[in-house]
Amino acid sequence: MDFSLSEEQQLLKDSIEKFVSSDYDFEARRDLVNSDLGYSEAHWNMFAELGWLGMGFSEEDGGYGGSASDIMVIMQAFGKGLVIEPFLANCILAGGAISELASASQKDSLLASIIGGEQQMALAYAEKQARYNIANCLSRAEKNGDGYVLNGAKIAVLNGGNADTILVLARTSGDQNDKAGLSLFAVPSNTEGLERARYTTVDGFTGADIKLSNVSLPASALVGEEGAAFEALERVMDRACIAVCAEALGNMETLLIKTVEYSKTRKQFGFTLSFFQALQHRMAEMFIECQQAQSMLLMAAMKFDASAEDASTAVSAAKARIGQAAKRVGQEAVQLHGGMGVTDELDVGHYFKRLTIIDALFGNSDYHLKRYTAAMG
Amino acid sequence: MDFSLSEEQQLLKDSIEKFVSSDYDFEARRDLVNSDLGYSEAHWNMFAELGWLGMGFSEEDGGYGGSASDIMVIMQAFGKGLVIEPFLANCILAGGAISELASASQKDSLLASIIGGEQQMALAYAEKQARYNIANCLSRAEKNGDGYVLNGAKIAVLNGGNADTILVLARTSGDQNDKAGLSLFAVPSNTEGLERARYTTVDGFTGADIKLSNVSLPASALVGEEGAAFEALERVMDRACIAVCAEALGNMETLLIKTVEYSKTRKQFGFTLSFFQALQHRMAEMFIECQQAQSMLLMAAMKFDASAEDASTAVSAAKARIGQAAKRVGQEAVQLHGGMGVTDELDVGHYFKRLTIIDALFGNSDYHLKRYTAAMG
Amino acid sequence: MNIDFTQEELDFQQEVRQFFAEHYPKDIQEKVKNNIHPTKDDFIRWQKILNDKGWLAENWPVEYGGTGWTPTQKYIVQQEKARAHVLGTIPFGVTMVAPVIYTYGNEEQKKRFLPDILESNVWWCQGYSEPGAGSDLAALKTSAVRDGDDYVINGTKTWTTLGHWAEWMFCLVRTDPDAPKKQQGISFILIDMSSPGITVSPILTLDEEREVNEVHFDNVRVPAVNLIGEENKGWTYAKLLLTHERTSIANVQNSKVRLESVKSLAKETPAHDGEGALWEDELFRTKVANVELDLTALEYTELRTLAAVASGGAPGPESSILKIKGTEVMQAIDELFVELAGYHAVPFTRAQYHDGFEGERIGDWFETNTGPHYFNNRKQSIFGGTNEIQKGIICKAVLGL
Amino acid sequence: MNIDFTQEELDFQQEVRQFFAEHYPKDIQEKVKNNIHPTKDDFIRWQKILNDKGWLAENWPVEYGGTGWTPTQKYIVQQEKARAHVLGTIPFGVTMVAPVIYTYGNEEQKKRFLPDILESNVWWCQGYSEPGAGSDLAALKTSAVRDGDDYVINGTKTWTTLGHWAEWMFCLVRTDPDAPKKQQGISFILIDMSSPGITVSPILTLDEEREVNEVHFDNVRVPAVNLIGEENKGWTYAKLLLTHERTSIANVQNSKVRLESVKSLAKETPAHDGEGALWEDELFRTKVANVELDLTALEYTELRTLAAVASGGAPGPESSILKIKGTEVMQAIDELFVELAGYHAVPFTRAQYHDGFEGERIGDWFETNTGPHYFNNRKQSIFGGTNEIQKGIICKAVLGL
Repeated sequence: MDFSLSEEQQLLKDSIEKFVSSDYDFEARRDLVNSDLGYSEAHWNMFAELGWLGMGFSEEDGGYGGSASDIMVIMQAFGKGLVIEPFLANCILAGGAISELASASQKDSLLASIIGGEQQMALAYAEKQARYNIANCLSRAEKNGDGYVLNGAKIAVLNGGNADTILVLARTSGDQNDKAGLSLFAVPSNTEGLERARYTTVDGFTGADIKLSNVSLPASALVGEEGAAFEALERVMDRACIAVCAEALGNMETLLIKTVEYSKTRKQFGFTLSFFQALQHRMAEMFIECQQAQSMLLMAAMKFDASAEDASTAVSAAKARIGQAAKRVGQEAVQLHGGMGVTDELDVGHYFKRLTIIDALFGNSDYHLKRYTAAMG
Repeated sequence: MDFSLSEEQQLLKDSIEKFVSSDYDFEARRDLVNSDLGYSEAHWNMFAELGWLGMGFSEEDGGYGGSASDIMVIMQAFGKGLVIEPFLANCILAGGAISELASASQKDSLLASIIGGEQQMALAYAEKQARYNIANCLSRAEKNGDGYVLNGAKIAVLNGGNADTILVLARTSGDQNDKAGLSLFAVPSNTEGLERARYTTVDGFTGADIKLSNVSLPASALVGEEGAAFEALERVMDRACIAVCAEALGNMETLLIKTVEYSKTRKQFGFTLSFFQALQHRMAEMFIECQQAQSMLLMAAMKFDASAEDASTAVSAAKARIGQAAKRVGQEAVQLHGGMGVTDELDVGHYFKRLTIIDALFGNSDYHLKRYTAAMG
Repeated sequence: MNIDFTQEELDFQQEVRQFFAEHYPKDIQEKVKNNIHPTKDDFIRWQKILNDKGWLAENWPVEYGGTGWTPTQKYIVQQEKARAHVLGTIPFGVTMVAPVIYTYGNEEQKKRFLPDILESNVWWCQGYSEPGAGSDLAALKTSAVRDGDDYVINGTKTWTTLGHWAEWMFCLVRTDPDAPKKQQGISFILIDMSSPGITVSPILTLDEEREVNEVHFDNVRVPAVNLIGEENKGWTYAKLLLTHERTSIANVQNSKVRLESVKSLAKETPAHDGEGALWEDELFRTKVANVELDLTALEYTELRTLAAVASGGAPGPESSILKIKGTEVMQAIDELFVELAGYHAVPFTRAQYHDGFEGERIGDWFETNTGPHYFNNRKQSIFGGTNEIQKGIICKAVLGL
Repeated sequence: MNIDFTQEELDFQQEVRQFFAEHYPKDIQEKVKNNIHPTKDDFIRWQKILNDKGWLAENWPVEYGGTGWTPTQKYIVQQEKARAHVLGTIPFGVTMVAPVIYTYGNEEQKKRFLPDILESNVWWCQGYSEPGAGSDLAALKTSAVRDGDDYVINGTKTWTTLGHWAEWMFCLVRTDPDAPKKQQGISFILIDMSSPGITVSPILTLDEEREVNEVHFDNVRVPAVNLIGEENKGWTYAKLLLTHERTSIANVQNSKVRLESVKSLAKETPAHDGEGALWEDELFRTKVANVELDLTALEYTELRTLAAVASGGAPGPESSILKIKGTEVMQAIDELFVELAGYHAVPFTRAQYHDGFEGERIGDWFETNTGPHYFNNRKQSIFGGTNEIQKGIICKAVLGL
């Protein structure tokens, strides 16, 4: 057993944390959120140049990392600064799906363009009636000559509004809840019949709801084998859970620091807030939540990387427990900041928003708690 | 709507509270618990003389009260002093069952002896496999000529070791879980074939597990009609829930007072505990729990007395919520008393024990929460 | 003890229900039902209708135009309001400043201000908190210096709800900076918001709405006749108002209607695993049940408090419970709504919840509002005296700690 | 980062498992399994076996007879101990006083005391808390006054666990009542419990067992050679010991075994409504799952702490987490057991859980023990520095508050 980061991971951690603390102040981020694109292309190019966009992929896939612990290191550091650039959507979701499913030649073209920062991608898997069950898929792809025709609707497609290519999960056979018969298609976003309702998300990212109406695709749009997408997507979801758990941990660590600092400066009744024991103990509990969350994350990442039999259960354990911690730490940070905590002006509320949305992604606490409970036998 | 006690209820409340505060100190109670009988016969006779033992019964039944709010007043006052005399077992459980089920002539003899304090009784309904479902009854009464033969086993029979007469719930027809076919029998405790394992309960009362092996009874032992005991027992359980909820509230109110007082005298680090804000806020939360428990209790008692359609659901709401409050207030009182809280010497731990057992009686918090949830539709 | 309504009360319930059915504007009702932000005009329009019926000033003494309702009647009205999705009355005039004016104001002030409050001719706002004085309200610094017939006011008030709509403000100012206790140098004064030197600037909350403001005073002249009661006695008057604020903040009936909405939506929402309805998920149902138990207890705690007040007691420090539990319940319901929305808690679609939205909606009617509402509603446990302050009040005034 | 054991570690695991299977007395194992209170002799017998193998002093330096195990090895041993229901080692000698002796004692003291500790020839107890000094340990008043070659000791120690079985006590005494800070006048001294003037009186806990005691000192003469280190420096030595106490208190592996026991019992226990097994009740399962999540997190927090210690870090104030979460988890499991017992949590049958009970048992093997165990175990969050004190340590030493 070894809990330490590798030398490369330590370097990566240091460099992202330096970027976040030096070049990513909150007001600049606000401008990015309010810009048309919603993030900084300059940052994105820099991420590509520094190799960060390749850290989610194995060397075999043309990347420089790919383990869950690599992803953990990156996302935790991003989480500290509330980084808005679409790393999760490109490198974990879309890129992860390609990495799991695609043929070697597809990987060559698609992954290289992600790692190089040249193309924006998104993974469209969620459907309204499905909630968190990816097998529950009504979108259909019908064979049409050599190609396919897609119909259906997807919601909450992260980076969907900016993506050049959208990977769409659709059913090539089977019924609504069948795990078999799901296929993934790479759809250029300007394809006729693909309609996007673009929005900013409540936590400042961009996303889209998508409708597919008789979208015609060539056979080459199919990513990997027909009908084999489910297991691959499950692995993508597990990795995505680890990624956002790490991001949440970064969020929480920052909130704890900011809350403690604020408590040392804000005066009420002639004393700084840090003097009041009831508040002190609540900050101690926030610290405990952060430490326990860190432990859950390490546990899940290590089990995932070891391909442990119970890796998926471990991921659910982490997502459930960290979701609970995120709610508690987020709410407490806001509460302890008083009125300032609920203003748009202060960054604290924005960390809280991100933590809230992280819980809603890829299965909320209760969904994963139930998955965990089911696995207890 | 009217939340005030009647004049009679106010008088009753005052007189029991006076008895508890003047004549029921904790060391004397300890001696009673350690005595052979486990309570004071002198007290019991006094309760009878003052009419308290009749307060659980309607005038029609020879009593002086009988409403849920009457029971609430008595039990809350008893709870403040951790009164150990077997009021619940005699007047609510056994007496309640007789009141619900018995014929006029049976009531005349049996209830009068309870109200007069002349006879000790117990209600034996619980069976191990049944948990909190009274319909789940394996004890059987077979017709034998004019009479019956009983076989079976009962657990946690409150006052079962002292009772002169034990009311035994047994099946005269139907299968294990049938609501129909349950009958109640009045069994003198010296009847052959009735074997009692007497014990003190963890909270200082007395009880017994009971085995019935070919116990022969005359037809007159049947209380009321054959096969009709279930609905009656359900009402008894609802009233018993209200009774122990009130007792729990009395327990909690006393714990709150004792904890606040202790915090004002115990010094640590040069200050009394009451100076420490983290502890202050926890006492404020104990106060809130007590107030919310009081509200739940009033709500349930009033709905029960109004024969509201949702009276049973209201009782479950109260039992569930007060069970949660009892755990929290009990644990906090012990914790805030530090080492002294876990000693046998101090009364605080004994209130905590009683609160714990109250939750285990007549369905614990989760049982009633589930009953409530089921009623939500 | 008796839980039933009398026949008179049942008749009254009928009357109230019928009045709302007939006179509450349908367009406003639709907005409230669908989480659309009401306009200033919506509030005024409805308050005028309520006042025409004589039902606006629920708590005022009858002599000033109050209803004279019993606690039970008030409870019935609250129930019926929630049931009919009635738009809430803006509290600053009728609930907050009016009791101070009719209790401590002089006859001229009563004549000048109370009728306009009843008729909703004047929109009031509150000038209490300051950037440096939040929970520690008495630390306020905004100064009022007597100069001839005026006071000259300088300073900054904050968290002023709907201050950008207000024509008048009731304001706590420091008139004696040298008073031995900070509570002693404070006065209660009424300020015309159109006075020169006042700037109202927005503070956006986490839903990116403008609801609260900062109000800056730069040598603002306020006639001394606008002072309520005696100079330097303002803290006493303000405390009366804070108690009124606390008892009305539990919002029980509103929470009950919202919780019913959670239940019925959960019946139509797929479970998290996409199979069956979320309402069939025991974890979700149990969370709802636990909130409902807390809410039921709160309802009876409120009724007990109102009954005690009616039988001569003052709304004592126990009313802090109403604030604490009331906001806890509200916020727990907010969380349930977010959970209902699932992935559709993600999009931010502010325009959908304002008048005049014409585009294509994202999500069901409630879904994309759940996040912003949840975020913004964290204010409930902060404003009006944080829940920590309320616990402090219980400790001090009830437990004697 | 890597979660797997090495081959050497797997071999070690095998060795440990086999040793326990072959050498751990079956009669003691049966007692532990069945919640029967072990006797003094049981403890000594097993500790001697462990020591013969060289496995008693897990944390001691090798030069004094320690094992030299890596953190992973210690973790493996903890797992195997819990798995085989191994009786816990009494900490007062080997875990608590020994590190103080080998760190701060002189050569003669090491020679005199350490071998007897290893061989379990002497039963130690702790003399820290006093009736007036609980959480505020440094407020202790028991005095030691130098008189010739002796100290004369007067005062009272309390919460002395198994003090009635002890032959020696390590004790904090006040040697300088005039020291400017109360921490400065304290010394650490070893006391023969057979000295004249010592009275040990029982304190019954909520399970009505005698586990803790009050120890009274009435002019007890203790040779000055029993003083550890320097006079008035005892607080420093005591703090070392408190840290050791905190890290060992998490009891993770034990809680894991107990939680597994809850699960398997729940499969055989009827649900609360008597239909199906309790294990099929989603509310119960969810409670178990939530405890298990907390416990898993705690396990990895402990492993991280041990790893940090091994790579040169000291067991810092973070170890307070282990105490807080460890006791929370233990107590949550206690509650699950009470719930399992249902109505059979009611009878008090103390004799059933002691050696030599011959009567007819009430309830299944575990049932009637659940209440007393739950009650008594509330001490976990109180003794060894209350969880409030631990939070204070985090505030001060980690968060800088």
